[in-house]
Amino acid sequence: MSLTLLAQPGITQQVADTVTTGEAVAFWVLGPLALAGALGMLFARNAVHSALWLVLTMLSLGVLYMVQQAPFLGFVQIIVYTGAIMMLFLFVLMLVGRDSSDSVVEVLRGQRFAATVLGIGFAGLVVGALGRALTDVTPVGLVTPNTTNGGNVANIGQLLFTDYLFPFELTSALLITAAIGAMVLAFASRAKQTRKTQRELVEERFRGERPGSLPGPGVFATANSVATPALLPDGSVARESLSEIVEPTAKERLDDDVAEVSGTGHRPDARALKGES
Amino acid sequence: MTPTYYLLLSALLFSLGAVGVLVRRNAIVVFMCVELMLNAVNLSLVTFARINGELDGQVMAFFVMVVAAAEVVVGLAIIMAIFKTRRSASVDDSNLLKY
Amino acid sequence: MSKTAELLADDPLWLIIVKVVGIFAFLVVMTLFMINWERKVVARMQQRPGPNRVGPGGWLQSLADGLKLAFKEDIRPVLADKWVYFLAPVISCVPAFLAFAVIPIGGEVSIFGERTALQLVDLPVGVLVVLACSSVGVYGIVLSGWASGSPYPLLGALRSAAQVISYEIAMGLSIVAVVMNSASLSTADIVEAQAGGWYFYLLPVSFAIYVISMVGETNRAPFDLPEAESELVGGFHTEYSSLKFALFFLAEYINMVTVSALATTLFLGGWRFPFVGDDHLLNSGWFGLLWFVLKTLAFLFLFIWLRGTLPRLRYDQFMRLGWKFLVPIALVWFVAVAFARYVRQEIEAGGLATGTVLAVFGAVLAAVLLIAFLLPDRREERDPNAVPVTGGGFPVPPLDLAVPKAPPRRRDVEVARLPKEPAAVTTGKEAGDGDA
Amino acid sequence: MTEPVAASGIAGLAWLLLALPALGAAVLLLGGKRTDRWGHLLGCATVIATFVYGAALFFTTLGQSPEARTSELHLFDWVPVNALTVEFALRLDPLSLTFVLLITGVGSLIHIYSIGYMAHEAGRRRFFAYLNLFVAAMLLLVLGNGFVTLYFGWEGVGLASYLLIGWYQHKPEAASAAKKAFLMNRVGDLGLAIAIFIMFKELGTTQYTEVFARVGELSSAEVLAITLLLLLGACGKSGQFPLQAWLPDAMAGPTPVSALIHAATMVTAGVYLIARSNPIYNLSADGRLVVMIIGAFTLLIGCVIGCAYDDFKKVLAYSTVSQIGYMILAVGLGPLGYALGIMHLLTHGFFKAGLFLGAGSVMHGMNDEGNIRRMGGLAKLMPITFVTWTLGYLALIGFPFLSGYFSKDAIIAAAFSQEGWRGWVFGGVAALGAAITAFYMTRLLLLVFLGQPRWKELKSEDGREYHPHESPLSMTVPMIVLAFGSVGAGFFFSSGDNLAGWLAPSLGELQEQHGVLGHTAVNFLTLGLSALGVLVAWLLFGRKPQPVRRPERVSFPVRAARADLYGNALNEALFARPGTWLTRALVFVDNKGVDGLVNGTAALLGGSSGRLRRLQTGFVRSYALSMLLGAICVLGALLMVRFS
Repeated sequence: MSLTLLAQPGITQQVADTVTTGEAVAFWVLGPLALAGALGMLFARNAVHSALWLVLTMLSLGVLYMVQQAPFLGFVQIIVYTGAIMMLFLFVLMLVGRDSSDSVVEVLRGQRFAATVLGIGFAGLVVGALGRALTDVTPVGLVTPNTTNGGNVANIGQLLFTDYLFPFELTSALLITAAIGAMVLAFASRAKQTRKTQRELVEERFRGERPGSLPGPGVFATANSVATPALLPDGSVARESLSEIVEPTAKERLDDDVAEVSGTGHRPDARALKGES
Repeated sequence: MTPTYYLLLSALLFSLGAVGVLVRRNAIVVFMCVELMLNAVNLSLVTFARINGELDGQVMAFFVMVVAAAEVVVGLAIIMAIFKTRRSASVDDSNLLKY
Repeated sequence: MSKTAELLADDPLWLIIVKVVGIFAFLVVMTLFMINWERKVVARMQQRPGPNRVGPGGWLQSLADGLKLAFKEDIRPVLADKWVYFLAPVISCVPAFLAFAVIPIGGEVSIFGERTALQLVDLPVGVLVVLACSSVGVYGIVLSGWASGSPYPLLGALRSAAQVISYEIAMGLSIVAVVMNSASLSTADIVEAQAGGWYFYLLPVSFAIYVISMVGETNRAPFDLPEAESELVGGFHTEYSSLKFALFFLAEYINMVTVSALATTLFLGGWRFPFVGDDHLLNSGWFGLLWFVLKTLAFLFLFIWLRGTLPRLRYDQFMRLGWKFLVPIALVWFVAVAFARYVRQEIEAGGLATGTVLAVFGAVLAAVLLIAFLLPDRREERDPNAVPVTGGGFPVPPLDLAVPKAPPRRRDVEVARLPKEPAAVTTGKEAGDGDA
Repeated sequence: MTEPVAASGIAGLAWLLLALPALGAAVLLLGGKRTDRWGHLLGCATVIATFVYGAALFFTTLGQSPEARTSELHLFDWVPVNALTVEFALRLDPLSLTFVLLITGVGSLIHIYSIGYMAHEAGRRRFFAYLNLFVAAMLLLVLGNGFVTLYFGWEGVGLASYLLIGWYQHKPEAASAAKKAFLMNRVGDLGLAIAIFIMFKELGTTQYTEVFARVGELSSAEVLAITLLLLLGACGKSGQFPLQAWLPDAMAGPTPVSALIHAATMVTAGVYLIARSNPIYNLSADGRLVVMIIGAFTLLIGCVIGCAYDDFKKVLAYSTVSQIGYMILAVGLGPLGYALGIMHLLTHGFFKAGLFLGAGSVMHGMNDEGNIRRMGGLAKLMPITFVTWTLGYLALIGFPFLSGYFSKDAIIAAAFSQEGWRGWVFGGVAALGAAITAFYMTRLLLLVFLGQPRWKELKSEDGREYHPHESPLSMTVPMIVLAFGSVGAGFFFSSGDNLAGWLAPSLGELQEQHGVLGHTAVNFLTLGLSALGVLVAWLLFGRKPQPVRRPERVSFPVRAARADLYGNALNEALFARPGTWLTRALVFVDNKGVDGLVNGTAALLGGSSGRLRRLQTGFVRSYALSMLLGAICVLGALLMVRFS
């Protein structure tokens, strides 16, 4: 319903400086949701769940912005924060993957206790201060800037390009710097290895030590999954069929598996015929 | 109900974010907690804009978002770089700079 | 506040509910229709009949498929993250429906005596709603990939996320020019602003970029990399089945309808009929809905046409197209439009004479052309070891390859028998072939 | 004192006096082994050339009027520092020219002598380099026109002396003797340096001319301080009490060194210093009294210890100490005695150098044996040495009409010529010293050259039998020359007050003596006492054969004399021990106090930072915790201010 509320600024016009029932309802629904999202983020073991909880909080906050007569900011919040920033977080989480779950054990002695006490203390102080300082505040409301002169978006744009022009330009420099910095950090290692040319790939394939194409996963295997390695005619695992991307540790684990299956760990497989161990 | 409640909500969210920074060990989650704190500040900025009847607060919040975006990009790139070398995203594992 | 917004402001609750149900029904029906239509059109393009068994002309095929899908077993992989696995299709579906709320599908009509516009809401930031919904919709894809606990969906999801985010930038930049011309983010206002001329020919570059990026945004061919069957099986929804899979399917087609509708709204004048004034009969009442649907169907046909025509791009080509081509062009175009608007304002205000502007423009153009001519051609470095290629990067025999008439051994014999006859082939080329 | 004029004519080349020996030293030291074959010849040649030039300069100056005899040759500004300007200039006046002649003359002879004496030494070239260095430094000492230049030369001769005493550096006693000489000289140098500092502080100059012209502006206490400090310097260099102990030890060096440096020239630098500073000493009777006391005491202990030693060169060394005591006594007499002191210095330079060379000749023939109890009856085997040595001996004990008779008796007479008790005391001491001198010198003569040859049944330390023989010509010729000097110099100098008149421009006119005893009476008294000494010596050592080993059961005075009259023990007890204790106490304070404070501070800081360091856990979350704590504190403070 908040959307409808927003869509009709005419309603808020008459009751600008007070909070309407609709807004109160929206607040009492979204506020606890935001808090729940924050708490969920705090307590979720899995980092992806944390991120999702945070998305909930951010969406709630975005809607709260709209309710608070800042429709543009509300949607920017959704687009930028949930659409871009949190998506980036999810991206990185999925790339990092393996480490996304926190261990339950706290290694720093007293950290949790101290953090809880300090957090409660901080919240108490701020809430107390706000409660004392802002009891008698009468909000002016944004009806005037939101209705005159092109509305909320136009007025924000005007502020950005007049009063805040210099900071605005600075943010552009900041963004460019950040983009370049991120590229430098992210591409640092990749720039070293050069891509193989078509010719090299061809020569590798036809003149390498294994004529023909590499074995695909699942060949001669019991399952048709990418995680299942190909087997050589004698039943041993074909090392080349394991993907680095799919399962980072598979190759490391393979040696153990081979040893386990063979019993000795040193039983020669088919490759021994070629002089490899 | 007055807009003060928004500020109280903002304070609570900020505290939760702060506690999260202290408690969580996954660098990415810590980073998310920082984002939560920024969001809480944004909420209070929007609320102040409403209380004062000026749009400056919203412009400030807008700037906060831009800066947060830049920060996230660089921060996550750093986390990725650390993860590449140390195979860990825990902030406790990057503790060489001590004593 | 726009006229539409004022119209919508006093909508009674029942009318709002009617509109919501109507939009929902419209989208679902469009989905069912689209699936069938796509199959038929593609089949026709490929010289085959397509679905023709269920219902009249096979048009109920997708309804039957949908029903069957709903009754299939719902499988959840063991490694899947339970809640997120469940949530992902919902997340991808809800924003898809939501985005349509701001699309003006018709002009002012009277429903049961209540005058209103054929639009659910008209927000001052309406276009942002669509963008926000699409950015939230990505979560469905990403989360489904991650929650499946399986490599292919994860890869597909990552691809999809990267793709949607990348093309959303180009899309947003292309919309900026529209917004600048209409001076509003409200969709109704934008349609209103196109009374004097549709933006697809006023802002052709924006239109082109939007159309390209809309295909990318919806993961449709030729940009359907997230579900590239030959590489990733089914992409992010590989592990999904039954109703959840149906939801993804639904979301994808609704997204197609939504972006097509938005394209209609932004560039094709929305529900307007061309060539006649606003006061004409063709532009009044429920006719608008007809024109709107027709225009949207045209875009949807474009989707199908592309799918039937173009091969899938490679991932890096696709990203390069987005970042190195669409985004810069959109930026340049956006600046050019802004400049042109400024000049026009000046001219209208009397600060500049048209002749002066044209002269300056011509001078700049001449200078650019001159510089372009003076710039030396990039010299291609010739790699002496390069295999002669004719294209595609694969080593193929050069066109001027002189094939030896006889096998080498026999030729040696012939050479020994017939001295002084020069060989037809240069030794260098032979050596090169030998290397390869 | 007459004002100096700018040097001109032949005197304009006076820098050659310094340059020639310095050049020799430089060539020999830097040239290395390449100069081995002709190095000694170069060394001799430079010194002889210097002597020739010095003699020419001397006669030129002699031909001028007394007023024009003092000149200065300005070479360059040496230390042009703000208020302190030290010019490097040579002062050519009768006193310095006299010393030039002595140094280069005796130096030449000893250089020649060294050719033979050092013939078997491996590093002869280096030896000559050092000798040349010494001559150059000594000439700088006497020629410099200011105290700083003098100090430069003073330290230069100290260095040369150190190098030459330690010539036999493989011998521990030589090495330690060199160190001892060096260190004890430092004590004296300190006095000299402080005296120069005082002059600069009070007068702003260190040039002789200006200092002497303005010394009257100083208070009597300052003048007294300067005189005493200069005396300290003189004591150090000249081996006077209480710094006499290094001189006998310095005999560990080669004999030519002993003859040149530690008998004839360098050790007389103290006398030169006091004589040169006569305008200062003239102002302070108390200072001169101290000088006289030191001189008298030193001459006495020198004689006494000289009686007890059996080492040829050490006896001569103590004799030197004693004779320099005479000179110090003489210059302490003031205008009465400056010229007498210088005259005795010159005559002593001749006969003592001759005596040392004779001793060297004897030792050269006796496998470097120095113990006189192992000698005896060498007169026939070494006739030239014997004759020349005896002439020197006679000159020393004041045999009538030989050198010592004129110079030493004049000093004794001058000592007697003082008023009141001083005349009796100093005169008596001087006369007594003459008697004892006669005694120990006669003992030396009897034990070395006369009596029965005790060396025949003995072998030297290196196992060789003794084959005493006359020395080569290069050694005997200088001895003969010096013997002539010993015989005739005194008569030449004293006839018609030749020397005193010549030195008058530098030292002032020699005053007439009006003392407690007349000159003639003193003469007879001295002669009588000396004859008594000779007689006693003959009675004790001449009549009966002497044992090769020295008798150990002897009376206390003899034991005391053998122990240098406990001079070293005294130094040890008075200076070394307290010095050691002071050093130890300071080291203790430094280690425990200063270091303790510093280390304690460091340890405190280090320890506390070690504790504080633990706060840097490296865990970013801990840091964040403290940040939040700080934020809460700030917030709390703000709220307290806002709402209280």
